[in-house]
Parts: sequence; structure tokens; C-alpha cells
Amino acid sequence: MTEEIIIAGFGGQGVLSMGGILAYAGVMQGKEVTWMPSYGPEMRGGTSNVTVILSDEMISSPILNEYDTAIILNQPSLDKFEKMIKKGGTLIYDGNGINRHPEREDINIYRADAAKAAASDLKNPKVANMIVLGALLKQNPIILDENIKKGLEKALPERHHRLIPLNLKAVEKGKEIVKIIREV
Amino acid sequence: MTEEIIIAGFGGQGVLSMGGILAYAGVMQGKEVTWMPSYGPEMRGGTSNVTVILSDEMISSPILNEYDTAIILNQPSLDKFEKMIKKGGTLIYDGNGINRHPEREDINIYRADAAKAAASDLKNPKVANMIVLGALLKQNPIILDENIKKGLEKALPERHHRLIPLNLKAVEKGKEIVKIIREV
Amino acid sequence: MAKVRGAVEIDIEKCKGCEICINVCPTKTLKMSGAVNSKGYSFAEMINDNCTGCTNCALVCPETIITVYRKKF
Amino acid sequence: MAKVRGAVEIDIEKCKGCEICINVCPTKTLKMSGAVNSKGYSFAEMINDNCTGCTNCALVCPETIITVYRKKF
Amino acid sequence: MKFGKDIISPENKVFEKTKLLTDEYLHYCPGCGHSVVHRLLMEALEDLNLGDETIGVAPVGCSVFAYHYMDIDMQQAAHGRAPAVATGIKRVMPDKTVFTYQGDGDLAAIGTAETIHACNRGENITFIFINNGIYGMTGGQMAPTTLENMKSSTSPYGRDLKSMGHPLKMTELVANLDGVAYATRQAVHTPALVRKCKKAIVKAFKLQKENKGTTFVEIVTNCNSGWKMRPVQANEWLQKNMIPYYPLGDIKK
Amino acid sequence: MKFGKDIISPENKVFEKTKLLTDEYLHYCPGCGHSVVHRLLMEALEDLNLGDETIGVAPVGCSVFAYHYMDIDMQQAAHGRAPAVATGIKRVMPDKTVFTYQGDGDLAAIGTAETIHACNRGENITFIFINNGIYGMTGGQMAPTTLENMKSSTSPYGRDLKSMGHPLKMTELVANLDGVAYATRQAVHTPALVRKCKKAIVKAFKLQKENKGTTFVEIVTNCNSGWKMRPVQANEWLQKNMIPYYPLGDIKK
Amino acid sequence: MEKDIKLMKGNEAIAEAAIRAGVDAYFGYPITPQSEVIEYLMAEQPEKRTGMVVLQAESEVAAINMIYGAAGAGKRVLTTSSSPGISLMQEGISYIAGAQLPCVLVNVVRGGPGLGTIQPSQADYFQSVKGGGHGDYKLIVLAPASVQESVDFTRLAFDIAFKYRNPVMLLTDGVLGQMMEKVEFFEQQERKKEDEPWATVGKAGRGHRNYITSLFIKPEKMYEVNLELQKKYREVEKNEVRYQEIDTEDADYLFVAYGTTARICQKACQLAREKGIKVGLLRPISLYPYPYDIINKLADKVKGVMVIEMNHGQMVEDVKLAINGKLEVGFMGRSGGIIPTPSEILEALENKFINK
Amino acid sequence: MEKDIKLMKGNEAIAEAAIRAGVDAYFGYPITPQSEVIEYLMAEQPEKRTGMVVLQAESEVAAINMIYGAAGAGKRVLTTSSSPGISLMQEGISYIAGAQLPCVLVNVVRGGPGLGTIQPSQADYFQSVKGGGHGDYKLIVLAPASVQESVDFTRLAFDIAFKYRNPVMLLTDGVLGQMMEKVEFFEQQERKKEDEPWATVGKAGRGHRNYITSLFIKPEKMYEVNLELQKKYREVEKNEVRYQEIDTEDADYLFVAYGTTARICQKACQLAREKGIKVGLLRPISLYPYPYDIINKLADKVKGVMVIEMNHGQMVEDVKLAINGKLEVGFMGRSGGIIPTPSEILEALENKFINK
Ligand SMILES: Cc1ncc(C[n+]2csc(CCOP(=O)(O)OP(=O)(O)O)c2C)c(N)n1
Ligand SMILES: Cc1ncc(C[n+]2csc(CCOP(=O)(O)OP(=O)(O)O)c2C)c(N)n1
Ligand code: SF4
Ligand code: SF4
Ligand code: SF4
Ligand code: SF4
Repeated sequence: MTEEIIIAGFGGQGVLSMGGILAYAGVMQGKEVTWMPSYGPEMRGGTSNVTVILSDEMISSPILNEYDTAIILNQPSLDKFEKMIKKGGTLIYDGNGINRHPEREDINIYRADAAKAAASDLKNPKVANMIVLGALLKQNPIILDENIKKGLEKALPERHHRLIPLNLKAVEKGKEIVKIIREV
Repeated sequence: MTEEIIIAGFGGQGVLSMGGILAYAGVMQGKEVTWMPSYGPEMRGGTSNVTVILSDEMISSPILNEYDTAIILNQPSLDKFEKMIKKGGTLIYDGNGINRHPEREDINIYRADAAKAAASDLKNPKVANMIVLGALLKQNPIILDENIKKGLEKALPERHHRLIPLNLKAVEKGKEIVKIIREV
Repeated sequence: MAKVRGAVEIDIEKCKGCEICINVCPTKTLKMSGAVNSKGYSFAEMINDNCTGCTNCALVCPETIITVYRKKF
Repeated sequence: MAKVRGAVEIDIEKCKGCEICINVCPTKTLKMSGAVNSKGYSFAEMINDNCTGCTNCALVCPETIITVYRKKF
Repeated sequence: MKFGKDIISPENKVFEKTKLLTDEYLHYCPGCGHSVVHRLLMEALEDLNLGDETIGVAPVGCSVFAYHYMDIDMQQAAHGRAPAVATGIKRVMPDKTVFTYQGDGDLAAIGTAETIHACNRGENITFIFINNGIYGMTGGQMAPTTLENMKSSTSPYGRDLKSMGHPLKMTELVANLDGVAYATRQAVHTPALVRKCKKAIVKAFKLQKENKGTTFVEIVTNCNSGWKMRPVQANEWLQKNMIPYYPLGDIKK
Repeated sequence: MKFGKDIISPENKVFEKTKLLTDEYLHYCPGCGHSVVHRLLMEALEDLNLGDETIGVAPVGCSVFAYHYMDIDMQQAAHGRAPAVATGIKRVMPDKTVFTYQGDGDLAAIGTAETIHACNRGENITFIFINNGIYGMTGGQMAPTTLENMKSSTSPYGRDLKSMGHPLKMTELVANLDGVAYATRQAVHTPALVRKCKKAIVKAFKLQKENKGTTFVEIVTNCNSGWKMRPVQANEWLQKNMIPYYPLGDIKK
Repeated sequence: MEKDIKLMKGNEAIAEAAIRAGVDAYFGYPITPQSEVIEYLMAEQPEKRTGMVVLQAESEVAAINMIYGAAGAGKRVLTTSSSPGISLMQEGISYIAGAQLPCVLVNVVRGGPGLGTIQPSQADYFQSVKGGGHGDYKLIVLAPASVQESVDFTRLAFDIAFKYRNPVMLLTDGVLGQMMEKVEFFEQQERKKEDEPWATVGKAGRGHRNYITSLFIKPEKMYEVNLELQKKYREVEKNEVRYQEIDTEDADYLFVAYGTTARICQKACQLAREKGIKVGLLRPISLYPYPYDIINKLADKVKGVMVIEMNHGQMVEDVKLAINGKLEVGFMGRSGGIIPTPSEILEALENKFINK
Repeated sequence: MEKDIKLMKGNEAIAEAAIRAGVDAYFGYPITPQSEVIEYLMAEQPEKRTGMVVLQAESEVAAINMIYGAAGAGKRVLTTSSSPGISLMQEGISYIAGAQLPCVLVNVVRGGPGLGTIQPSQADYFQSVKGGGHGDYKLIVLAPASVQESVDFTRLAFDIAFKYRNPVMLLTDGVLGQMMEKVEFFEQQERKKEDEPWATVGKAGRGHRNYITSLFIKPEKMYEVNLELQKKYREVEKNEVRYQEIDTEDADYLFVAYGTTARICQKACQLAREKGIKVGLLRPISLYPYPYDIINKLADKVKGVMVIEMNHGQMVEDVKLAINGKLEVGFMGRSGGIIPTPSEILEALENKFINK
């Protein structure tokens, strides 16, 4: 089984680190893993995305035409990647700042208003990314919870380990708040 | 007609300039001309040689296996070039400092003790090269005397033009003193 | 003594919220607005009429988006 | 007072005839020989017994071919 | 509500963006010193009425896109080679005004030879040298100007003088060269310094027009991103740490 | 006839060629200063007993064949890059003695950046810098050190300061750098100067062994071929023209 | 026993592999997209782990000459850069090859020419394999296609470099440098203890001096040295050809691609087979020496060969030389940081050989 | 009317030709065997003859970037160097090509690799025609074979450079640079008066600014620029192929060689015909664009093709690409300053094709 995922949003939304945690969790689960960021010249702002591929076999191309799953955190990314999801694939998005909502009818669409939940429920806007990750795992449990925890342990530097419980709580929150928009 | 000439000796013996005058004289005579020096890293001493090709046609290779004529001013050059003269070709040498004299029997050999003549007869060791050139012209008048004069005018910078008569005298001297060692 | 009053116009769409202008204003006229612009940056705005048109803010603004006006009364 | 006498040995095959040694010899002991070595260079040689072994010549000789001897009598 | 409405009208305008700056959105980080210097440079050219005859040379570094912002003819130069590029331009057009705009990595590391020799030849060009103590563009690596113990992505435990060398004072160094007519160090983190800095830039261009030789204007600025500080904090840190080591003022005039 | 025959015997020997010089025939021009410096360098290493642990770096220039003459381990370096090469060697073997031997074209033109930065890092290496005011090897072209109005094959009408720049005083320049422990200018055209020069070289190596930082010994010499003079005349010209502009003595100690 | 598995960026993985391979020194200069190598090294403080030296040079020119110096001392030395920086190193690289010094160079290629873009590219193929510097010399060039190979080849490169006293280049790109994958590390190797007999480390104990040079002023000697180099290169060509064949046994068509594009071609092969088109992939791993023979052999079995590169046609010349007119060779290239996608590649093959 | 005939060294002839071609500036750095160029210029004081500027740079790196600057101002600019110096220029050359600036570069090739020797060589062929710098760019490369051609091609090179806004390289060697031959000079051309519309000379009168850059950070834009470059190169390949055929009509065998070696092969052809062997010579004059077509055509007529180079096999790859397997291609090379002689060359041909 191979899962090809794109995660996209603004620079500060924790896109790369969410991808990193997912990738590390994949490693913990014994999967082959590729994490490929887009990178730019600017140290500053702009959009950012990362491709994460989890597979039971050797992974070939890190460059993909289309994805099994897209995790989308802002409008430009939605505009860009909605059309690149495989038929029957999955789109998960945070409604925050989205004007034009996804329109495709041949994919599964889920919404998790993670930015809001992070700020209001968890009092920490930084964990919005983990809420969305939780939403993904609810719909598609590619990675076991225990491996998410192990992934966090690997991905975060020692000095941030005290934040692991909060992150796990965020994952749980994501599972809670995710809404089905459409299933095919 | 093509005449392929090698001129060789020590650095200070005026090898390159003799070649240059011959080449310029060739130009004056309407010939195609190639003058190709050996060059080295040192600003100082060592042996030096120049290939001069005079021809009525376009000249092909400036790099030659063998020569029609060799003008030789020291022992190392004699050792190197004697064997590279075409059968029936010409060798002209200054006996000064030569221990092992030329031995080939299938070429014309002439000797002109130019260094000595320059020092004793012309009181100017610097024109020894022109004496040897005279010796060559005596045996093989490839270039007319008037063109040698014109060649000198072209080859020497204006400020040295007062030396032209002396140079011409040296050429004459060469014609005088040249001795036939062997003709085939 | 003639009274001098000033005002600044800030191109808030280009403001990056660096707060450098706020720091140099001698009359505490500028402050970060709570809102953000379309680039996601919080931006500076006048919060009172104390401005003397000294141009301090405009001189240090990296984005050169502050236009300064001054009038003698 | 002890008298000091010196002498130099010059590897004339390596001498390039630069004449620098001659110039620094305080006792005018060195001079260019009329002859040339196999490289074609005229070379320096002792022309008297005034040498004191001061080593001046050896210190400046670029070829390092001067060996100096000194003896107190 | 809006303040100062009654004042805002064309006849009261006392400061606005110079026309030699384009309207392009600046790609610099919030609070970056580059942008302020861009403006001063363009104001100076405008004040001297040189915009039409000036050729600027943009470096490799955060200001690599300077030609998007400066509405004058410009050339982008290879990393460190702006002084050679400017020499090429000036030598074929000695009547034109030519400047280089370079970061400290560009001018003081890879471009050291070109800097020293353009200065030594007394090329009639103006150097605008942005010393922010770090390589901004490439992600905050140590520059020759990085202070002792200062952290950067290639001196994560602070610059160790013994193994990494000493913060280099380029302006003092080039001031030793006979070709240099004017060497000064400025900054732009306060309004007063901004005013002074502009004067220095104007002076440099004037000397260039008088064929006096090389003019060299160092400007100490923040790279808040590279320093991992907020802009205001970065300027405070600059005042407290950079300025003592890189004192402001004319070094040769 | 032979003089001094009675004195010439082993027990009276007071000066002979150091063993660290090979017996190879020197390719230098008659009277060239390079050869004298070669000897002093080898004598210094021999006196300090460092011949076994020293790595020298030969440049591109007339002394490109230095490794034929110096009986120590050596590397030939690309034109101007000896300081970088020496840095590479020293960093992987900090206990060894490392020197560069460079001409003025090598060190002060193409190699400026490598020179300045090795000095600024305070690399524990010794520079032997031969300033003969010209490019010898390639046929007498102008060097950064060529004096005003001095003729060379690329300044056939004399060096014109306005278009060709000013004679560069590298030793004064690097003396400004914090990494430099010792900077001195010497010469070898008289016996007294030869003695002094050797002391300076010995001092430089001693400081290197004490890990004091970069030591920099400039030696002003003739390039009689490039200058188109006879050797003795060249040394006189040197004394009269080079030394006033490049005064001898310690610049930093 | 737990294996030493990490998730790492290609650039960082090379840095870690260098430490583990017992490298003595790294000299380099920052440039995107490879600055992570020196940043990782500086953060790791390998001088504490193994005594390895890390120095940020003042330029790439200085860096390559520091490499020359330390390599001349017989040490294991590494530098990394990206395209413009590698261009600046060309004189130094030619010197290193001429003086026959072992070292490892990494080019994390970005889009050119000029300052170009920082996005991935393969447009430095010619420079790497034909010789960007002057003179007849060869770099041995390895092209990893994964983070794991970046690690493995870093070690391998040192083995090869010392075996032949020749510089070895790893040719990667922004994708491989910035991408994280699972890697398994080899165990920490000791740093070299004995001095190489040819190295300049001070002549103590040896009795005679060593010197490192690429200067042979006499043509006869220089010619001899060149013949020696050529002999070495023939040896390298005999022993060091490396490649990977994927699905070639039954293939009707063949992709030839290396590095990142090989990975993309692999996916394109899958897509093709889903469509019933039998496509295989030949991935050159060593770009010099080039796997001419196997490509020549495969040309006998397939109907068409398609070369895919992130440039406008460089390696394709080597493929043509290999095939020597037996078959038509198709080419598809993208450049400037544009990465071809699997379906684009497949389409190019179909257009060239199937839908025509 | 007396023709302006001179006897001159190739290097000096290039310098004189540059003055006459109305060149605006020369920037260069001394290196054997080409220092005569700058020496001649300094002695000639062209600033008095035409206003041309001559500056000795502090290094080749500086020189090529001065070229970039002055070329960006739309001026006619020249630099010359020899192998190691040209290697140092590779970054700058890639920038110039990327920014599409016209200029003329001369490489008087010497033997490498490394410091090598100062004797003549052709071992920089790959560097010149395939790309020593990074990225997909092409130099237009002309190879004169006489002093006269050195002069003529200097002018031609400027015409081509401005026609395509592309750097043009003259590839000569120590033989051609140091040799004196008769040359006829063209008349003094005026220096350019109008500014190029794209040049950076101050925006006065133009209204909008110009800028010179090779930076296109967005892959889409960089790709576009690369496609534009490729389009230009196809145009160059269509228009600028130059070669000379000597005695090919009835030839049974063919030499392919350029520059100095072509002259030597010409002599070898004479020797061969004296022996009754009909040998012709195809001399590529433009090395990029390469005369693939004519070589391919000639391959149909002859029994064997022999490539002669002063290196260990570089242009031979282009000949093989041209011939595409039709015939076996022989090669003979010398290097390091050793120049093959006419009889050696003939012998090589005989051994390969006749005495076998
Ligand atoms: C030859 C080369 N080497 C390295 C780089 C990568 N590079 C780009 S900008 C830069 C340093 C920029 O620092 P600085 O000059 O201080 O300017 P800043 O970004 O701080 O304004 C480097 C190393 C390059 N583009 N070219
Ligand atoms: C990259 C490069 N550029 C130029 C040269 C040619 N070159 C060799 S030595 C030299 C200058 C030598 O002058 P200097 O350093 O003063 O030493 P000297 O010969 O006077 O002792 C030059 C330009 C070279 N070998 N390599
Ligand atoms: S200084 Fe300029 S950019 Fe910064 S907050 Fe003020 S107005 Fe905005
Ligand atoms: S100094 Fe030495 S080389 Fe010169 S003349 Fe005296 S002995 Fe000969
Ligand atoms: S990285 Fe630094 S120098 Fe670059 S724009 Fe940001 S603050 Fe300015
Ligand atoms: S050319 Fe000059 S530096 Fe070189 S050996 Fe001769 S005198 Fe010495």
C-alpha cells in the first residue's frame, strides 16, 4: 500500500513540521517514507507545501502528478491542489480564510476548522496543524496512534518533548471536530 | 617551391631574430611565411630554435618532421637536428664550441665560423647570426639581397635602423667565409 | 507661536508590521492596528492627533509607505 | 692581536656570474675570472689572499655556492 | 475613525516616496535595513539629478532583486564581483555614475580581492556596503563581519575567534588604500542616523562626479531574520552590540 | 694559481650550504633574490630543527619549482591560492609547521582574498612574501607592487597611478588584521640585511610553533630580468627606489 | 538489535555520512540548496565526535584549494556546493585531478545558467563528466537517487577516491538534497591513522621529501603524466561502472535517466505498465565511467530508447554514443527548476515511439 | 596601392585586430602563452588610436566580471587567457551566457590538467564546446588555423556575438599564438556609436530602466529563459556552421582535425598522396555549432575517418555522434605540449585502416 499525500498552506502554519511528524510516524510503523518540501529563496512568508509518501514498498518518484490525499490550509493551496487529487481520493481542509470551497464531486471531502479550535479550545494556535493531522487519521488511519506519539518523540528536539501531550490532545481534537462534507 | 628551415642555438645567439629577418625578407619577396619559435617558461638562457618556412603556396603544417635546411649554432642543436634534415638537404653550422662535427653523408654541409668572424672582423659579436644567414644565402639564394635589406628594415625597430649597414656587411662576410665541408 | 500639526498616510496593504515607526514616533501617534492586511501582516495606524509631521516614522519605515503632511496654523 | 685569515671555495660550475659577491667583499678579494664555465657563465674567483672569512659574499650569493673558511693565527 | 484628515492634502506634503523607487512590493523581511538604504540611495540620486545616468550593480544576497525596486539601469553581478562589474561599466563610460550595492558576505568574503583592488585602483565608483553581520539570503550563516560569540547557522554555538577568525572591519581596511577618497560608516536605525546616512551617500556621489576616486559607504543594519529577533529588538541589539565594534562616522574624508 | 689553499680545510669551515637545500641547479636568473631567500628559509628551518615536520607551499611564479630546491615536503599551489592550500594543510595537521612562499603577483593580485582571510583567521602559518615589484615568471608584467612610473611589459610607459592603481603595501594592510601576530618587511641585497632577514624568518617560525597566529615576512628583492638591469645595478636600484616606498622593519610584532 | 535508522534530508545525511566515514576535514561555502551540509556539521561539532575539522571558507575558490592542501596531506576531505560555486572551483578541480589527489566533491545542482534559480536541475552533467576545467582529466561521478544512496555513496566515494587517487563527485540536486527519507547508517568508521606514502606530512621518518604538483613543464614529462592518467581512467572504466536495471527483461521501450529523474521514470514505468506498455529503466549510477556497454546491449532488445533529463540534452549524447546508431534515441528535458512529472514523461515516450 | 601586410605573432595579431575591429575595452590578466595580447595593447596605447580601454585586472575572475559589466553596457569587449585562467572564468562565463551578453573570449590553450605546461594543447575542447560552467548554455566557438584567421575571426567573432547576444570564444593554442605569419589587416572600423537598446547605460532618453540579469528565481520563468536560449542555439546551429574541406572529393580516408592539428593533417595528406593514399581533411572551423552534417555525409564516401587532436580524445565524440555508427572512427592524440608530426599522423591512419 502506498499513500501519496500533499500538505499545503502558508509558511507559518506548520506545514513542513506536520509533514515531518507524519513521516517520522511512518518510519516508526516500519514504512518507507519520503518527505519532499518545496523550497524557496525567501526566509520569509509565502506559501509552502510538502509531499509525504508512505509505502510498504520502495518509493519511486517523489514528484507526483496526483495525490491520494491533500491536506489544505489556505485558499491558494486549495486552488492549486484540489484538481490534483486522484479520483476517489481525499481532501481535508481548514475552513479558516477559505472563500471558494472545494467543488469536486469525485473525491472525499472533510473539513476541520483547526485554526479556530486551536486558538479557542486548546489556547495555542501553533497546534492547528496537529488538529488537521488528527482529522486525517480519523478518516484514514494510515498510522497508528502509538506511532504518532513515537513520531513526535523523534521529530521534536528533546527540549520540546514537554509539548507532546498537547500535540496528542490536538490530534484527538482533530478526530473530534472533523466534518464530512462529501464521501464518494 | 617551399623551403623548410630550422634555426637553432643558445638563447643569446640571435636565433629568433635571424629567423625573423629571414621571414620578413620572405614577405618582401612575396612569399608565404611561417615563423614558429619554441618557447619556454624561463626568461633566461637555455636553447632556443625557430622554424621558418618560405613558400610560394599556402603553408600547411608549421610542425615538421624534417627540414630542407638546418642552421645550427651550438652542439646540442647539432645533436638534435642533424638527423632531421631531409636527404639531400643542407646543414650550415658555426664551428664555435662544436666538438662532435656533423657526420651525415647524404646532405650538404657547410661551415661558417661566424662567432669568430663577428668578434674579430666585424668587432660585434651580436651579428654572428647575420653572418650565418649570409652563408646560407650564398649556398641557397632563396631570398634576394635587396629583400634581405627590406626585411631588416621591417624587422628592426626604427631606432636600430642605423645598424642595417653593419648587418648587411655581416651577410656579405658570411658569403665570404662559408666553407664547403661536403656537397652531395 | 505658530502651531504645527501633522499627519501620516500609511499604505497599509504594504505594511509588514515591523513596528519600527511606532518606536521612533516622539508623540506616540502610531500603534499597531489589531487587524491584518491581505498579506497577513498586522499594520500601523494613527491613534491620535498628536502628530507634528516630524517625518521620523517615514524616515525609518523600511517599506517607504508613509507619506507625511504638515501644516502650520 | 690574533690575525684572522679566510678563504672561499666557489663551485664555479654553478656560478652565474652575477657579481653580487664581488660587490660586497670588503677586502676586494673576488673578481670575475675571464673564463666561462660549461653553462657559458663567467664566474667569480679569489684574486688575492686578503680574505678574512667574513662570509659577506656567501650570504648574498644567490646560488649558495660559496663555502667560507676562517682560521685564527 | 481617521486622524489628521484635515492635514492630508497635497500642499501639506512634506515627505513621500521618491520616484526613483518603483512601486514593486519589497520582498525583504519586515524591518529589514536593506529597504531603508534602497530609499536613501534613490533619494540621493534624485536629489543630485543622477537617476538618468546612473548604473547600479546589484549583488548576490538579499538585495539581489534591487533592480526590481530601483528605477535606474542596473546589472546583477555574480557573488562578490560587483566591484569588477562596476569597474567594467565605469571604464567604458567614465562620465556615468556607477555604484555597487553589496552585503558583507558579498563584499567582505568572496569579493575581498575585487573590493580591495577596485579601491586600490581608485575606481571612480561608489560602494554601498550593507553590513548586517550575517549572510541573510542563504539562511543566516556566519559572515566575515559576524561578531565574536554571535550565533548564526554556521556558528550555532557563537563565533569562535580562534577557529573562525575575527570580525573584519572592511571600511577601516580599505581606508588605507590610496585610491579611496572617502570611507565612512553609517547606520539607519534611527531617524537621525537616516538623515546622516543620506548625507554621506550624497557626498560619495558628489565626490564621484568630481572624479576623486573610490567612495565607500558602509551601513550597519539589522538582519532580524538571520539574527532571529523581532525588528525593533534587532535594532536595539544592533545599537548595543554592532555599533561599539563598528563605530559610526567618517574614517577617511 | 689558487689563493687561501692553506685555510681551506674542514675544521676551518665557517659557512656552507644548509643540508635542507638540495644540490639541484637553480633555474633562477643570475642574481635573483629568490635564491637567497630559499637559503635563509631552509637555514631557519634547519636551525630550528623543523625540516622534518614542515610542509611548504610553492606558488605559481618564478619560485614554482621551489620544491626542487627545498628538501622538505611541499605542495605546489594554484596561482594566488597558497594561503588556502596552507590553511587546508595546517587545519588537518595543526602540529606541523606550514609556510607559503609567494610572489607579489601571487599574493597581492589574484590571491588577495585568500591572503586577507588566512591572516584574518589568524591561521598559524608563516607567509614568505617576495616583493620584487613585478611578475617575473610570465615576462615582467606589472604587479600590484610595481612603483609609480616604473616600466614593465604591461606598463611600457611607466605605471600610471590614475589608470593602473597604486603600489600596494600588503604588509601594512595585513598588519591591521587581528589574526596577524607578526608582520615585517625585510630585504636580502646586503650581508647585513641577509642576517636580519634570517632572524625575522626564525622569529616567524618560532611564533608559529607557539600558536601565536599568522606571521608575515615580506622580503623586497630584485627581479633583474624583469627590471631589465644587471644584478648589481638592480640591487642598487632597489635600494634607491623600492626601499623608500617599502621601508624595512617590523610593522607589527 | 535496533538498526540505526533515521529520517533525514539528503544534505544532512551526506554530512552525517561524512562524519561516520571518518572524514578528516570539510571546507565549504554556503549556497542554496546545499547549505544544510555545513550547517549540520557545525551543529554536530564533529571535532568532538571524531576530531573532524569543519571550516567555512571565504569563497568556493578558497574552499577547493583548502581541499587541495588537506588532500595533499593524504587526509579524507570533503567539500560541497551548488552549480555557480562548482564553476568557481574548476581551476582547483583540474589541479586536484592533475596532482592525483583523492577527495570527494558534492554538487547539489540547481538551475542555471548564471545565477539562475535555486530549484533542482541536472544541467551540470557535461561539466561534471566531460570536464568543466581545463585539460584531459576525469572526475569519477556518482549519481545517487535517494537519501540512502547519498549516504552509501559518500562512503563509497572515499573508497574510490583513495583507490585511484582521483577526485570523486557526487552529483545530486535540490530534490535529493532537501528531501527527507529513511536512512540506515553504517557504523562510525575510524579516521585514517597511517599517512599515505605520497602525502606531504613532513618528511620525518621517510628520509626523502614528497611533493604534490600538477606542473610538468617539459612536454615529454607532461605527456607521460597524461598517459598515466589515461591508464588510470581505463582502469576506472573497467572496474567502476555502476548502474541499475529496472524492469528491463521484458521491456519494449527503455528509459535512461539518473538521479531524481530516474525515480520519476520509475513511476512512469509503473504508469506505462498499467496501460500495457512494457517500459524498463536503465539508471546509470556512475556517470563517469558511463555504462555504455549495457545500454548498447539493451538497445538490441528494445524498440526505442528515451532519455529523460532535467536539462536540454546532455547525457543523451552519451546514450547516443553507447547506442552508436542502432536505434533512434528520444529525449525529453525540462530545465530551470521545472521537474518533469511521471505522466509527462510517459506521454513523451508515447509520442515519440508509439503514437507516431 | 600597398596592402596592409604584416608579419605578426598570432597573439599580437589578435590584439591589433581587436583595435581595428573597434573594440571598446580589453580586460585581462597575464598568463603564458598569451601575455603578448595585453603587452601589445599596452604598448600600442589604443586609447590614443581609438579610445579603446585596456586594463590589467587583478585576476581572471575579476577580468571576466569586468567583461560582464562592460558587455552589459553594450560595448565591444574582449578578454584573453589560457587554460587555468579560463577555468577560473567559468562562473562568469555562465553568467554572461545566462544574461545573454555579447563578448569575445580567447583561450590560447596550454597543456593541462592543473598548472600543466605552457606548451600548446587542445585539451580544452570539452570545456569550450560542452560547457565548463554550470547550466545549459553554449559558447559559439571558432577555431582559427592561421594568424590570418586569428585576425579575421576576431572581427567575425564580434559580429556573431552581437548578432546573437552570446559570448563567442576563439580557441587557439600556443603554436598559433606564438607563431608569426603574414597577415593582411582589415581597415580600422569605427567604434560603436549608438547604444544597444537593451544595454545599461543610464536610462536617459529611454524612459524605462534596463537591467542585466541571469537570475530567474521562479522555475517557470527560468524554464522560459532556457527555452529562449535553446531557440537561439538552434538558430546558431542553422546559420553559423563553418568548416573547410581539403581534398575530400576523391578521398578514401578522411582526417578530421581543427586548428593547429588541421594544419599538420594537411601536410600528412600531402605525404599520403605522395604515397598514393587518397586522404582528405575536414576541418571544423566552428566547434560549436559543430559541422555534424558534412561529416555524416562524408562518411558515406570514405572508408575510414581518423580524428587527430592534441588531447586524449574529446572532439572525437562529436565526430562519432556525427557518423552515428556508419563507420569506425579512429583517433590519435598527443598531449601535454607534445605536438604530433605529419608522419606520425599518417602512420596512425595507416595502422588503423590500411595495414590492419
Ligand atoms: C558563487 C556563489 N557562492 C555562493 C552563493 C550563495 N549566496 C548567495 S547570497 C550569499 C550571501 C549573502 O550574504 P550577504 O552578502 O551578507 O548579503 P545579505 O543577504 O545579508 O544581504 C551567498 C553565500 C552564490 N549565489 N554564488
Ligand atoms: C590562474 C592563473 N593565472 C595566471 C597565471 C600565469 N602566471 C604565472 S606566474 C604569474 C605571476 C608571477 O608573478 P609573481 O607572483 O610576482 O612572482 P615572481 O615570478 O615575480 O616571482 C602569472 C600571472 C597562472 N599560472 N594561473
Ligand atoms: S515602519 Fe513601515 S512597515 Fe514597519 S510597521 Fe511602520 S508603517 Fe509598517
Ligand atoms: S654571488 Fe655567487 S653566483 Fe654570483 S658571481 Fe658570486 S659566486 Fe657567482
Ligand atoms: S534575511 Fe535579513 S537581510 Fe535578508 S531581507 Fe530578511 S532581514 Fe533583510
Ligand atoms: S625573472 Fe625575475 S624573479 Fe624570476 S628568476 Fe629571473 S630575476 Fe628572479
